Amino acid sequence: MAELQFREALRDAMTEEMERDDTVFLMGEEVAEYDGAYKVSQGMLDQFGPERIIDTPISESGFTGLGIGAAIMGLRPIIEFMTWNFTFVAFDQIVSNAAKVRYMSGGQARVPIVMRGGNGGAGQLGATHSNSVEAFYSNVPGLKIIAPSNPDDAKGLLKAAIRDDDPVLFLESELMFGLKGEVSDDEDYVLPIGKARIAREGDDVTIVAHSKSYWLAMEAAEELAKQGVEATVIDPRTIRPFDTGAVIDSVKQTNRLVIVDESQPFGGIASEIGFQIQQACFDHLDAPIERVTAKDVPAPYAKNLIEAWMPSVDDTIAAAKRTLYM
Amino acid sequence: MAELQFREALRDAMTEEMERDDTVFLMGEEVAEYDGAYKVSQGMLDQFGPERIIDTPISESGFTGLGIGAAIMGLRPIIEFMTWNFTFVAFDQIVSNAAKVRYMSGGQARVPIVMRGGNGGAGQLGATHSNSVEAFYSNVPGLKIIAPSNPDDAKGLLKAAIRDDDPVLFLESELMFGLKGEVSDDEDYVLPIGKARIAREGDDVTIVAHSKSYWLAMEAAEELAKQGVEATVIDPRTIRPFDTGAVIDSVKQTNRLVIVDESQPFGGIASEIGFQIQQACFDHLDAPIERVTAKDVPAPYAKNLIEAWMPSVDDTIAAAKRTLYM
Amino acid sequence: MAATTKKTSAPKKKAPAAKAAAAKASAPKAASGKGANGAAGFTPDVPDVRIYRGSGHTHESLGLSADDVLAMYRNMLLQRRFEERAAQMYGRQKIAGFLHLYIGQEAVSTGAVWATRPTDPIITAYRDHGLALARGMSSDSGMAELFGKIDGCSRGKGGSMHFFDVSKHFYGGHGIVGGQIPVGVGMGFASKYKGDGGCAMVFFGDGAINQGAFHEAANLAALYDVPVLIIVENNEYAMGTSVERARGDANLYKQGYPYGMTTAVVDGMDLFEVYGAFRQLADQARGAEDGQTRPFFVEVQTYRYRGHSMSDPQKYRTKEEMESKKGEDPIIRTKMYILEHELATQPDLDQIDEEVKAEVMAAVDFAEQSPLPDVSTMYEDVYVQEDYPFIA
Amino acid sequence: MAATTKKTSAPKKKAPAAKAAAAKASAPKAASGKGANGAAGFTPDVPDVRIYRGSGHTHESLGLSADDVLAMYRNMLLQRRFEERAAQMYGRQKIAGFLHLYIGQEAVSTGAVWATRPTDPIITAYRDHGLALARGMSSDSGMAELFGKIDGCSRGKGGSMHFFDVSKHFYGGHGIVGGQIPVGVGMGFASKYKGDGGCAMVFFGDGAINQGAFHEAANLAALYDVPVLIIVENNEYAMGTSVERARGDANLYKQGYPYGMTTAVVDGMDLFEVYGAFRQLADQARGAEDGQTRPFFVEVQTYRYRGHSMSDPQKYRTKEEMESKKGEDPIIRTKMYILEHELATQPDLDQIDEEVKAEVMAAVDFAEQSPLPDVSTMYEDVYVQEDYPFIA
Ligand SMILES: Cc1ncc(C[n+]2csc(CCOP(=O)(O)OP(=O)(O)O)c2C)c(N)n1
Ligand SMILES: Cc1ncc(C[n+]2csc(CCOP(=O)(O)OP(=O)(O)O)c2C)c(N)n1
Ligand SMILES: [Mg+2]
Ligand SMILES: [Mg+2]
Repeated sequence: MAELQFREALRDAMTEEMERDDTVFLMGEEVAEYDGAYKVSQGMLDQFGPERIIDTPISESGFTGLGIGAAIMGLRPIIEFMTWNFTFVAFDQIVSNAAKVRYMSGGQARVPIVMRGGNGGAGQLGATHSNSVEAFYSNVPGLKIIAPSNPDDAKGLLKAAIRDDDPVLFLESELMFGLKGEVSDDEDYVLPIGKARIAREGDDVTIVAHSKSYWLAMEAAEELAKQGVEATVIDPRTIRPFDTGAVIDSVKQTNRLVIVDESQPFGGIASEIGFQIQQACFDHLDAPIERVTAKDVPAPYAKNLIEAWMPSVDDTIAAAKRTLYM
Repeated sequence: MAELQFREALRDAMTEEMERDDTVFLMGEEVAEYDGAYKVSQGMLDQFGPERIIDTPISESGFTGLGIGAAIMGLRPIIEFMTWNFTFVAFDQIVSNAAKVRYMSGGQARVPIVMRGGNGGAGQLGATHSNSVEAFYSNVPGLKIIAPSNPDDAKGLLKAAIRDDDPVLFLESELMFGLKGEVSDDEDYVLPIGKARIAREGDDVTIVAHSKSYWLAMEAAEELAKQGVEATVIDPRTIRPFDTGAVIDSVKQTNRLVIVDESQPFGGIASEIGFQIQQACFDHLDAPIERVTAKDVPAPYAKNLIEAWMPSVDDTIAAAKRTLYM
Repeated sequence: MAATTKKTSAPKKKAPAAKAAAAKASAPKAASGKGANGAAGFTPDVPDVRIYRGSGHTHESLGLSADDVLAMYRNMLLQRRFEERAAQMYGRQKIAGFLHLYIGQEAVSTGAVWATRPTDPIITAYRDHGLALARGMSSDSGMAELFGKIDGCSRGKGGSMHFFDVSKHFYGGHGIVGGQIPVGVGMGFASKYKGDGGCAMVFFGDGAINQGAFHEAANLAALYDVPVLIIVENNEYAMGTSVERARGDANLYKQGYPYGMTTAVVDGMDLFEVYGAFRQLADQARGAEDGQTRPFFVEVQTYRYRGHSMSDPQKYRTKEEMESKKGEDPIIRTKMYILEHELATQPDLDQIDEEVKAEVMAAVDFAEQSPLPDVSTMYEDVYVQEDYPFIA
Repeated sequence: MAATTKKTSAPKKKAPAAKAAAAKASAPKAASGKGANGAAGFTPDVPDVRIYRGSGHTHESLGLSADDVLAMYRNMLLQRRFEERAAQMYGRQKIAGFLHLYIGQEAVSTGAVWATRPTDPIITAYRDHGLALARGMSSDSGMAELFGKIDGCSRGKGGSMHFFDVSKHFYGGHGIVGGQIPVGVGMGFASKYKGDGGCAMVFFGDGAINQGAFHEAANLAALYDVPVLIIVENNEYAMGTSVERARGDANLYKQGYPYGMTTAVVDGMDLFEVYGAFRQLADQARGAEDGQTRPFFVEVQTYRYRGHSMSDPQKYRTKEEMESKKGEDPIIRTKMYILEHELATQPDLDQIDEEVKAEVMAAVDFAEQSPLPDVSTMYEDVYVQEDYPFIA
């Protein structure tokens, strides 16, 4: 095990896959000469040259579509978005092309593309720059969506994503790029897409949380433990396909569920997980399922407002307690 | 009351509002000289002239943004999309601009724009042309979303939408444009945004369904009645803000809920309604909440496949029966 | 061969460039560099436009044999008869959804396909039957797709707007106006990346040029020297909207200029003109002459004889206009050429017509008899991974 | 006044046109109309480009008084000092998020605002402080916004990237690259619709021109004869990407041509040049001369002295380049002009500098003392309707 930053784990994943497979290339704004807006691709231009580490103009729709075409022709593009906020101008390419071309062609075409970049709130950036896109893209069959919370998962899952033959959306976080963690140094470390990770076990309540929210959930669980409440924390890691089974198994034991997700609430993935679990665990639930999300307004800029807007450890503790009628 | 087609009700609403307010104009592909791709705007060019009924190039992002700018300057644009499928190329304008400009300006700007067009499945059109966009747009605070099921609601709500000072997305259906119904001939018929309509009352199960799905629900309810099951059918009419109160009141009586929605299931509005109700009615629910949606795959073309893909009366009956353990 | 006005293109720096030498010198100020004293000293670049029209080609000058010409003729006729029959079947409700006929534009598909390699990827919009058949899709699988049957080219999943035949390097059939343009550029990009000498062709309509995706993709193609032909089939209308009513300037040839791309304007009603143009353009794009790949922006001027789709009253154009265009029918023109140059006799051509009709009738039978897809197939082809977990 | 090469623009048909006369005649075939025999007979339209550079303006030739010039100078300085101080406050973590400085580009904002009417709507990207201050936003409300306080111009909701002052007809401050371009065209459209004689100005960067939204909006502006200036502030870089590395052709002036729009190329480091250009262009756009509204595509050639945002190591350009650009500093140039023409003395200018510094320091104090927004305000300004039901 080596301790790596999240960005380094991503870089290692890309680098290893590019070394083993010539068809993998990286394309996006500032990925090459600038070494990446968030330095994820630092040094990769030097290693792989401008044919494989490719700077683009600010044309997300154009280069996403370009990546899709290249993927259909057998390449394995990694498209970096500076953040997922900027994919709204490429929405049609992702939803109408990446997700549907295989189906519409009756299985003739495959689209082995990875799209990746920072997602969700990233501090005081205002409403245009604080979107969580899970709700938008997870609604779309044909896509797979991964959102890891730590460097180890990031590496193993990004390698899996690059090798996957279907379009994979990989959600990172600007605020986590510097996060350090132990990363496996197995020679070929690939994790399965669609498998949740049970991060902590407890009998009183189940908390599901991915990406940044995972850390809130863990902090809340520690705090709850001090108050005598033992929580199971599940990091789904993959949003689509969602590992419902793992949550069901846990809720059958704890009888209580809280979902933490920093997306907007209405039709977000917290609702989806909640819906599936109320169906699967109807007889096991001892309390309504709770969700902790961003507030249902656009993201504000002011420090105190954006803090109040984001889901918090306190919100999570309060929600868990509500499920326990505490 | 006059019997009108859905398209006529929409046309009357637009015409009346354009007669009473010079700042209202209609813009979109083929709305003027072609009389509308689905003849919604038939004759309006003749009445209002080319300054107010305006044909556009196929530039959804461009003319949506243009409408937003015009709205900020005090006009009241109605933007017709040939269908909502084609708004994916205008996604950023809707999500980043229409929805957020008011908030980001601290309330200085207002965006009184209506965007309207056909939504959802419309027969054998394949995956690019069968999207239901509720899940995408209802996630976004700042937008209002209306999806009426009959000509009367269409007229009253479209007039309300045009007068509303906020951006309103108005979801119609190609398959319903010819649907006839009685329409109020009140001189100024405006319905409130955000109020559900209880279409049918029954004590055994509550079915929530909007737009085309409403008719499935009604058919299913009639069939269920023959089998001794009396359903309450609620047409929410507005998706955002959602009239949760109306559903809560009903579920407290029926103790059972089925949501019919032809969107893709994952994180769709059926999940949202289900989530809210499991929270609000936890102690009242006698069975898991059921949803009936499109299948979780892209829309196929073949007749039998697209029929199987869409939610059906049979699916709805079966779901209602499951809630009754029948 | 068409006269060409090739000029040295403006110097530019590739995006994947060496890190050190960021010689940003003069380009953005080029306009000013020419002279310090305003417009007097400034001359804008001359647009680089090649015209492929009235070139006076013969099949011999193009290196085509009589058999080649007859094969092309036969294929054009196949496209025509296939669609006429499809329209009939649509009337009989054997075919549903939208059906957009290519009738009138067959010289474009045929000339383009014959002039290029069978492995050069092709991608187009929903008006896709002509190009698919030209590229060798069988009428059987095309017709079965229209009927929504399991033997259709897309297993009944795509329908008219989403024809695919990857074995023939035909990549659809795309329903969102303009959405295929970046994808097509990506196909050319893949050729350059692999160095396989391919040249992609992406087709779209005069309406689609007004999508942002066109602009972004064209610039990327130019920036990366992608071997791709970016082809607008200007059939004068996007649904009921003429080019004049959709553009600040109706001269589409201008749209290559800002990207520093050479534009070709091609007479799309003349099979040989299309063939000659595409052969030259595709070969130059793939770098066959100088080893340098590059894109071209190609405006093919053609005409759609039928309505936009099956439900179009066509009030936006006059009978006179349509009559006058009938005189340019690419199939009749080719037929005349064949007879004049005695490449075949009228009975030979009648024979071809019979064959084609029979092939199309057989395709209808095939489509009729092909089974509907099993409902279980609805869950297939979403992902490559077969055990992908669904929620039903 | 700049020399101009005005030419008659190509005839075109408006979209809102009389139903009957769909004279689709020749435009799409214009390329061929000129001659039946290929390129020989075809001459493409000459791009219509006006250069506003080296015109040798004086304030008198532009009709500006000494006071006007001093007011402009003062405002440029205010923009500069405001941002220098903001950068400092960013370092002290009083300001968070992204902060993009306009330093170096002040002649553009100032010349454009002074040359146009206070009611002409302005919209721009996230690099928005300069234009906001030029348009009369108070330093207090600007600085308070940066501090995220309730007295900020956007009530602390927008931050640096989303400045708004609707009372001054300043409509943001937009964070998505290129997203404001169609909105700006819509603002001009509203002026035409209302017939109020306004001319909208939409500013964006050289990177934003590569967004599809630009292409769509520019064509719409041209098609509808919208009174709008579509202004690319070419500061040579989009983050670390120079124009050459982002474009098939780095000559941005070419981008007006396909829409049949006149392009203006303006020296953005020269206050008088900007003023002269914008006065002429805005008045022609609003139809002040001939009653005909029209758009212009304007490339303003400028330079950004600071990094893209506060975290930019700027390895993409050389020290030499930056040094050489310092000589063009628009504030220094204006100062030199003032002294040379004796519009003010050095002590006068020092006095202005002191005033400006004091104003900015007062703004910092104001921002410090302004309260944080109450958390309840988070739920305000989402909808106009006040009783809108939220789920918390
Ligand atoms: C983004 C988008 N907007 C609108 C439509 C509806 N639509 C389908 S075809 C068409 C006209 C396209 O015209 P053109 O590009 O000239 O192609 P042609 O039909 O003439 O082949 C329109 C508006 C669509 N499919 N996609
Ligand atoms: C659609 C979109 N893509 C990417 C970004 C990230 N981004 C912010 S500014 C910028 C560079 C823009 O450069 P330019 O348009 O030249 O404006 P300048 O910063 O030079 O004023 C980028 C890539 C964004 N905000 N929006
Ligand atoms: Mg067309
Ligand atoms: Mg720039």
